[in-house]
Amino acid sequence: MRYLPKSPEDRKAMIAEIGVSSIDDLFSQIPGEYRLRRDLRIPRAMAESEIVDFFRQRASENAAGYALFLGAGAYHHYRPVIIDSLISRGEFFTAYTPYQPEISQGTLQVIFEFQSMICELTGMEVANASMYDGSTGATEAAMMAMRLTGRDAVVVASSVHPEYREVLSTYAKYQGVAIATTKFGDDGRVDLAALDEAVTTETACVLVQSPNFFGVIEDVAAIADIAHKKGALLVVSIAEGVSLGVVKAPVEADIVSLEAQSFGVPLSFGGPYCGVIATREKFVRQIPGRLVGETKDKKGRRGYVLALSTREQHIRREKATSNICTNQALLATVATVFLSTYGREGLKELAQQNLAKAAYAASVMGVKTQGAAESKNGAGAGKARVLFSGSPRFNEFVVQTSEDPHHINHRLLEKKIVGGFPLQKFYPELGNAALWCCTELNTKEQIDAAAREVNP
Amino acid sequence: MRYLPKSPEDRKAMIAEIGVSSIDDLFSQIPGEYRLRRDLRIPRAMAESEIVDFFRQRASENAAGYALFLGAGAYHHYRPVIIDSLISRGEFFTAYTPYQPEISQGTLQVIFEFQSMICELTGMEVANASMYDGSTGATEAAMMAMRLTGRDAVVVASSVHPEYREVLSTYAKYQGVAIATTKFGDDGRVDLAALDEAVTTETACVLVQSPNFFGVIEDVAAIADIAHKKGALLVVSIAEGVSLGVVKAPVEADIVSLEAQSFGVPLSFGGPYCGVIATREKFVRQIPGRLVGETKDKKGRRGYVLALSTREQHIRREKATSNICTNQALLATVATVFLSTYGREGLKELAQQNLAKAAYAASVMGVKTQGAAESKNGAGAGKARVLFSGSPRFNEFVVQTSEDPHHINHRLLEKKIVGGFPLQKFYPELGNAALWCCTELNTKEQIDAAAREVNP
Amino acid sequence: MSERENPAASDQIRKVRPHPSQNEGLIFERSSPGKAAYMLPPLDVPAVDPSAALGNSARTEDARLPEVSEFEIIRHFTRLSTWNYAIDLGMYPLGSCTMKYNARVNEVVARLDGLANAHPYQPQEVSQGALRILQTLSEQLIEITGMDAITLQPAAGAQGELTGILLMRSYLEAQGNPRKKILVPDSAHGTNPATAVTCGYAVENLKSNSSGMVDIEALTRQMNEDVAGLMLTNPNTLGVFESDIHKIAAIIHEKGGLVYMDGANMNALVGKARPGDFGIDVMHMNLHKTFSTPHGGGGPGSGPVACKKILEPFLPVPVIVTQADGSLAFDYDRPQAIGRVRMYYGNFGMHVRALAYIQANGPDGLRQTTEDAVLNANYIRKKLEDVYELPFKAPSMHEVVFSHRLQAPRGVKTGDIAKRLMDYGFHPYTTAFPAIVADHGAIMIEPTESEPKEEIDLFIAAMRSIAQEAQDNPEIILTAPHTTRVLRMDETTANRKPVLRYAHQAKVPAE
Amino acid sequence: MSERENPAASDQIRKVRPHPSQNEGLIFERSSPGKAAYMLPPLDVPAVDPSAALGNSARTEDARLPEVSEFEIIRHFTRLSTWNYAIDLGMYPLGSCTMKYNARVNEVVARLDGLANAHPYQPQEVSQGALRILQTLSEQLIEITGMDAITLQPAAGAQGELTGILLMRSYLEAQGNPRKKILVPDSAHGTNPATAVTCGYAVENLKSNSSGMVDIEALTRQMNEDVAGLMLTNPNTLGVFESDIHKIAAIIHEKGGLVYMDGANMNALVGKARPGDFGIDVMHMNLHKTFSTPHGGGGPGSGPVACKKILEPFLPVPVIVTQADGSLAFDYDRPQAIGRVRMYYGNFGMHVRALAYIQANGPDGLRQTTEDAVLNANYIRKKLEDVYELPFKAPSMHEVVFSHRLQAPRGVKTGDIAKRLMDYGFHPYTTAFPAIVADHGAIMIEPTESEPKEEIDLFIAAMRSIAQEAQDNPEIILTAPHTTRVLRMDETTANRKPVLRYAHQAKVPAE
Ligand SMILES: Cc1ncc(COP(=O)(O)O)c(C=O)c1O
Ligand SMILES: Cc1ncc(COP(=O)(O)O)c(C=O)c1O
Repeated sequence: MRYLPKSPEDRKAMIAEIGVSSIDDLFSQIPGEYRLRRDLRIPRAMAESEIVDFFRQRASENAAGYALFLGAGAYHHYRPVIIDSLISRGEFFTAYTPYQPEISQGTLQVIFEFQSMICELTGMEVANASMYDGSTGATEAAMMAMRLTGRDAVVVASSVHPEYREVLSTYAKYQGVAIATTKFGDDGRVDLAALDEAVTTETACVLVQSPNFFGVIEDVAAIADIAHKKGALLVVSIAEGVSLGVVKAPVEADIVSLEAQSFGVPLSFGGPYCGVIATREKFVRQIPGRLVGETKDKKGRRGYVLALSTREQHIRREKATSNICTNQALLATVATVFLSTYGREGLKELAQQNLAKAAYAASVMGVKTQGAAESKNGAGAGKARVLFSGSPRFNEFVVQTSEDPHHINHRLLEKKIVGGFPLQKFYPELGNAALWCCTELNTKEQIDAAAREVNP
Repeated sequence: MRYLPKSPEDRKAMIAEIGVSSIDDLFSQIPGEYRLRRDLRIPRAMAESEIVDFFRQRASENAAGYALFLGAGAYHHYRPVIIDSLISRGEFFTAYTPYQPEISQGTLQVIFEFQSMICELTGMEVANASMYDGSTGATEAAMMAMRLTGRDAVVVASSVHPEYREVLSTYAKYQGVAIATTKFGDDGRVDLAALDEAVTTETACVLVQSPNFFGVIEDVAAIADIAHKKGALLVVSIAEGVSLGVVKAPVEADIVSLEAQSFGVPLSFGGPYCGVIATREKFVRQIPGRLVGETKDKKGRRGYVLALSTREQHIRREKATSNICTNQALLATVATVFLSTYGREGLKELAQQNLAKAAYAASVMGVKTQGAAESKNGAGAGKARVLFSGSPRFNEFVVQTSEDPHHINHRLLEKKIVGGFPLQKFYPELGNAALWCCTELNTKEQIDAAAREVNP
Repeated sequence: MSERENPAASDQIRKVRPHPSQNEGLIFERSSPGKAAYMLPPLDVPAVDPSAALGNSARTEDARLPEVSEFEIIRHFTRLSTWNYAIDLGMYPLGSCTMKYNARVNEVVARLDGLANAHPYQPQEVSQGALRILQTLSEQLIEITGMDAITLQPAAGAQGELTGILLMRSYLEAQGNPRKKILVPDSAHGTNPATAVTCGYAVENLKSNSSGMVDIEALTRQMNEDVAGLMLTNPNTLGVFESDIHKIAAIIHEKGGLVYMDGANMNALVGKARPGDFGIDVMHMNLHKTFSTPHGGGGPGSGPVACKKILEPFLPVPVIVTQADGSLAFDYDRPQAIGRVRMYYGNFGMHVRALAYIQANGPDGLRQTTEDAVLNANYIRKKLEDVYELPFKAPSMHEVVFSHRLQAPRGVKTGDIAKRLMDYGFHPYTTAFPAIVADHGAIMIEPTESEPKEEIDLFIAAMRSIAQEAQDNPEIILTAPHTTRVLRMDETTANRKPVLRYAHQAKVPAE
Repeated sequence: MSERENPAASDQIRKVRPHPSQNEGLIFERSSPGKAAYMLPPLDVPAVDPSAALGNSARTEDARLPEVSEFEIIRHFTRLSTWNYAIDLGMYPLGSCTMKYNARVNEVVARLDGLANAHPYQPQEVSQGALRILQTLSEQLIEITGMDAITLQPAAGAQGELTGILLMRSYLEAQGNPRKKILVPDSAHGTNPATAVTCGYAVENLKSNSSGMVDIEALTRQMNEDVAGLMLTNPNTLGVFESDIHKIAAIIHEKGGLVYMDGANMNALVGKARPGDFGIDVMHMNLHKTFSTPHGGGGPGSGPVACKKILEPFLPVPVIVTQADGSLAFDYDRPQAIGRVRMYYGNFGMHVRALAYIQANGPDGLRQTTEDAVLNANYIRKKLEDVYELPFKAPSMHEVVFSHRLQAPRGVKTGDIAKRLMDYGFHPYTTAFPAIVADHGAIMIEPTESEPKEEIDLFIAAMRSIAQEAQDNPEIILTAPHTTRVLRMDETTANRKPVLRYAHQAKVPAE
């Protein structure tokens, strides 16, 4: 086998040295009846060229090279090529968790820079080294709020990504957590009155997403007031990090859970992505996951170490803040390179381009409408409608059509365009609605072509 | 500009420090009338994504993904992916020539390994650090032979790659070198009798290629005898390095010039490739180009340095063995990784696969014929003929057809197949003949499909 | 500090030599207004004024991200990278972490356009390639584990544990009673108890017997109808196969419980034995261990969970199904499913890599891999057992755990030996667990199959040399490392007054 | 050796610190029969027995290539790479070499399938993309140089020189007399005289004047009808622009000669001045210098040659032409062409990279690049001119040349200072030329535009510190470097008894 660095001679010598007569002697601790006496029923070893061919073929069965108008928690941004150049260095991608700081300063410093950038973006004071993704990050943030408040109930906005909410439910179910879902208004934002009603003195936290699942930016300050009034914390989940180039940081939040996929992490059919939790300094001892801190070595030279690890499972075991161990370090590295590349001005300009593309696309795809109400009688043959158009939004918008969006998408596929995400499954109340996303990668030409099929 | 690491502040501070009032003051040595007062008339700066798009589009205008049956000096072999992983390390590809051994041991040791492998392959005693390519390598080898013999004439076989011969002519023309071209026989090999006649006591060297341009393996021993008899040296040029896995090393040669492109260097529309010259130890002081030698540092630790550089232009100036300076070091690194990957057994097996593929392709494409004689009356509608089929050959063969091979190729292109190289241009005497090449990458399916068009 | 002048120059250190490494500040410290590494194509639609569009949701304070040029980014991260140890540089014998070769072809195929740029919500008709990969990997992992069904959704081992325990819980709940406790051996990895609690179970500690194995009698005593099941690592964290596994499973099953296997140590079993055959009901694998996906400095990973038929109905949604026309689809209509443990379908990029690894190996290669891993561990054991104490003597599989008992009298602890190994050019072994090694003095060594004999011999020589130093000159160990670009870190201050982010200086004007 | 204990720990050394680097033998020393890093797909056609097929042309003795596993290859070359200095790691101020940032996007586009796998003989109808790249680059280089025509064929600068001189020769020959001599200034790079000889010319040395520039009177004296022309580097190798270039060209042209410009120093001119405008007839560029294609540890390069209209007919075949239908084609039918200087069309992969570089810059970026390069050199000059002698005082462009005259009395030569720079974390400057610096004591520094002010300040501090050491403690310089993994090499033995290949040991059985 080509990865194995041993010759038959080597093996023979080592077996002799150990003092057994054959390699199988070393497996004698496994009862005979459980030893596999046959080959695994998997295909024969393949040559490298065959493996590449296999995956090339699989790749060609996907929508490679199509114009993409999907967002919904996974965003298609240009990935500067230096990202892969840098993370392809074996020193980064073949290293383990930096438990030994003397020979892991590279990873440690990168993560420290990552944490610092996340703080800058979110307006928070501390950030961790990463979580699995936005969905588990939001869930862990809610659990963190429960620990901080000693309360057991969570109020979650229905405009939070439906799959995030499903994850939250799964985690909450067996911990006796009560989850209340609160609705969005005609403007596509959290219905503040309903929220006010839902939040009680039992509420550990309110969880909202901004921009929310419809691309609409929530009134975070108002939501914070409602939560804080009852002693609940506010958790803001952000699925589209690039929005932070133009959207106000959720400084009124107590915990921010960010999905950093937009920062250079490939779409990769949904993973691996890169969650991260940021919060206020005073809450740091309840933050889950790893943290990198700055310190000095014994000669006084600056360096970095894993900090506050008494929060974690490998020390605290069943009393840990989370069971997370392996995280998303390499993708945090990706995000750090991405954010260094765009920098202070670039992230702004990038976000502005996203804003402009989505605004243009919305303008050519449908007429503006305030709410979802019209959806009920949306059978008319009129032009498509852009819902929630009175609310501030970033790079996503909801288009309501008389035609089933699956049909539209089918037509679009023939033009090598992947259309918006049909919302029926998660929001049947919106009727024939689809969630469209435009990033800097969607050209005017693509947008115009798509608009023609939406309104044929 | 995104590559430039200076802020306006930095520039201002440095200009002030220098004591000039503006950057243009630093260009005052250039007479005003020669200063360019306008922008260069080239397109505006492009974003990285635009550059990638531009080249993607260009790439799509080429024959990407076609089955390829071309050789003729440039061979299509599988490139193990570790090659690019390794040479993409900045420590290799962004280093300069290893003039400072203390901080260049990486490059130096790789080149030493390269030289050693080339010696193993060619049966020679020393090899240099690389030449530009096979064509200039063969030319420089001939010039080396002239220095070694003090003679001025070269006899070159017409079965040497025609473009190699053109390069030789260009270099020779102004140095008063007489070049005699000697013909191939009906078996596609050097006509030994004609050669014997062409070689005189003025002949510095005989230059042959093996496998030759038709893929036929020359009788190197017999040719060496003829050359040596007259005191001439034998230079053997090898364009297809993989052949050395099954073809006898040209140990009777005095100088071997090898094109190492086959060892993992991409086709890249003809360059950069990787020439290398190997020879006997006694001739080493006339070898052109760089050499890496083993030595010890002052603490006795093994290390490598550029050796015998008094041969080279930077020391010897107009008396140098060649004007070469920049060589093909990174591609020598590629070849070293490739040869390490295949290794002793792998290169053999690889060569055997090439042999088998070409044999199969020849068998399905045409009937065997000994010589080129039949070409004269090739207007018949019979099956295509494989020329020179009695001679040993590696992975190339000549197919003679009644139809113009350009027409055949045109048909093949529609099937996404790039057919053999039409020989009319270089060898009109062969009539409707084309040079086909099959490597391990040509599947039976491709071969069968191509054969169907050759004999429709 | 020892009297010896230069501990780096010890004759025993044959693996490394000092060489200059570049210093480098924080990326923020390179920042200066006006530098930029980006350029966007010209906007081809009308520009939008953010404050007009967003009102008071518009950002007014810039995030103070660094402003640097592209080349500075290349230099910055390249320099930083050179401060890391990595599997590409040398042996990384971290027990339980399975630091094996991360094949480059895996990286290449994961980056193919149609895979890396596939959106999770793109229509299934243009996702057949991705679905086929998920299905192929699923089938092969099922065959490798001997189980009946699988989910690839969990993001890492710990999330695999969570998924597996939730499967158990849902199953038991469907039977009428989810029960209250999970048994976890004291030798278990920290994620095991942490997970059990996250799933709403109380953790009941299961003491190991004097051989470090499950104490059958204690187990029998502790197992009852309140116990949902057992979380077992097999081979356990001492690298020993629980040879009574059939009895263990029987005891649990008899009381209606289920056996969860932490599959972190599957590198000892692949192709040689299958958990599904020896009584395991549900287990996770760490693709970033056994199946060679890169650790990346801490992640990402992937933790598929395989289970027996009885647990299949509870697998997270979606699962992949073959439709009538032969095409593949996601099935969300699974009323008994535990829900989701993360969005989308899991760490697809890791699935691609793991499948490529299995393809490169085939049945022969996987078996040989396991054999080599076990061979390496036993060779090390044999060559070190006279100088380091073996606290538990049962035969080792893919890893071997020593203790520092012989060195402790000289003040030398496992953590010190670990630091000294760095001077010898090695990444240390695992020191943090298993906690059942007396004194917590574990020296947990997992070489994996990826180490050539030569590298292992150097490691053995280094460990023996350090053992000798512990006798002759313990100080040199206690103050190690001596040769790294930074020395031991002040972790106390790092924890007492944590500095977790860059504090901007005047250079970047605050707004 | 100096008395100071640890020259690596000098307070002045702020740029680097020692860190362990892995040792590694020759790849042959890892070899062992039965290991293999390759696997071929099963053969899908009948196997052929080589000895049957090839008779006595069949190979009977194996090439003793190493037998190793894939992972060992990754480790081997990764470890080796860490012993190299590289532009990615730090400033590489080699004068005349223009060690600038090698942008990563260049590497990406050069590896695109349709480019990297394009065969040079594939039909032109399926090569239009490649041809378009060649044509676009040609047009842009013509605009940048202010010339009329170009060939991209030459493989590197030296071959560009050869091509250019052959163009001159063919032109003169077509006029009736190729002439006998080429004038080459004594400050020229070694390839210039070597090339002239290769083209069949005698080299006549042209002495520089006391400012290191072309001596106009000497030139007038030496120029006559025997002289084919002048090979001039401008800016010259001292980094000084020959401001009398118009006079120089006039003197040559008046006698029917031609002016060849070695364009190695184009990084001082791009976007600021064009050789075609100041009297140059023919010139080469080094794409691996000015246009950022990577040096790769010595190559590959690319040396396009641009020329005036009168030389165009002589350009090597093929040239690119636009056909009636707008498609591009190679034209081989050029009766006056000098022939070919290499096979195919030149180093296409480098052409791709150079074009990507130009595209990334645009007119503004190219001009700014040149300005920054000149700014950096002048800043260094200003900051070092009080401690290192400036042998020639004319204003510097993109590089500055000092001498070791102030240090030589203490026994410290340019080569020693160069070695000491390594301890300070820098690659040395160029020491080998220009030979006209008295004593050959040149300190030739070209920072390029790629260096940030911070890195340059560290370089200046290092150079100043070494100047101080030359006064206080010359020994520390003479024995430098002290911190690198190998120290000064025994080059004498390497040249006297050259060992140029690995000598196989018994381990690999000879056949
Ligand atoms: C035995 C054991 N179980 C579980 C885990 C947790 O796996 P992960 O880090 O993938 O979450 C580990 C990881 O180190 C482990 O060693
Ligand atoms: C001034 C000068 N001329 C010519 C050359 C030769 O160029 P190349 O190395 O590309 O052949 C060089 C390269 O160092 C040079 O500096």
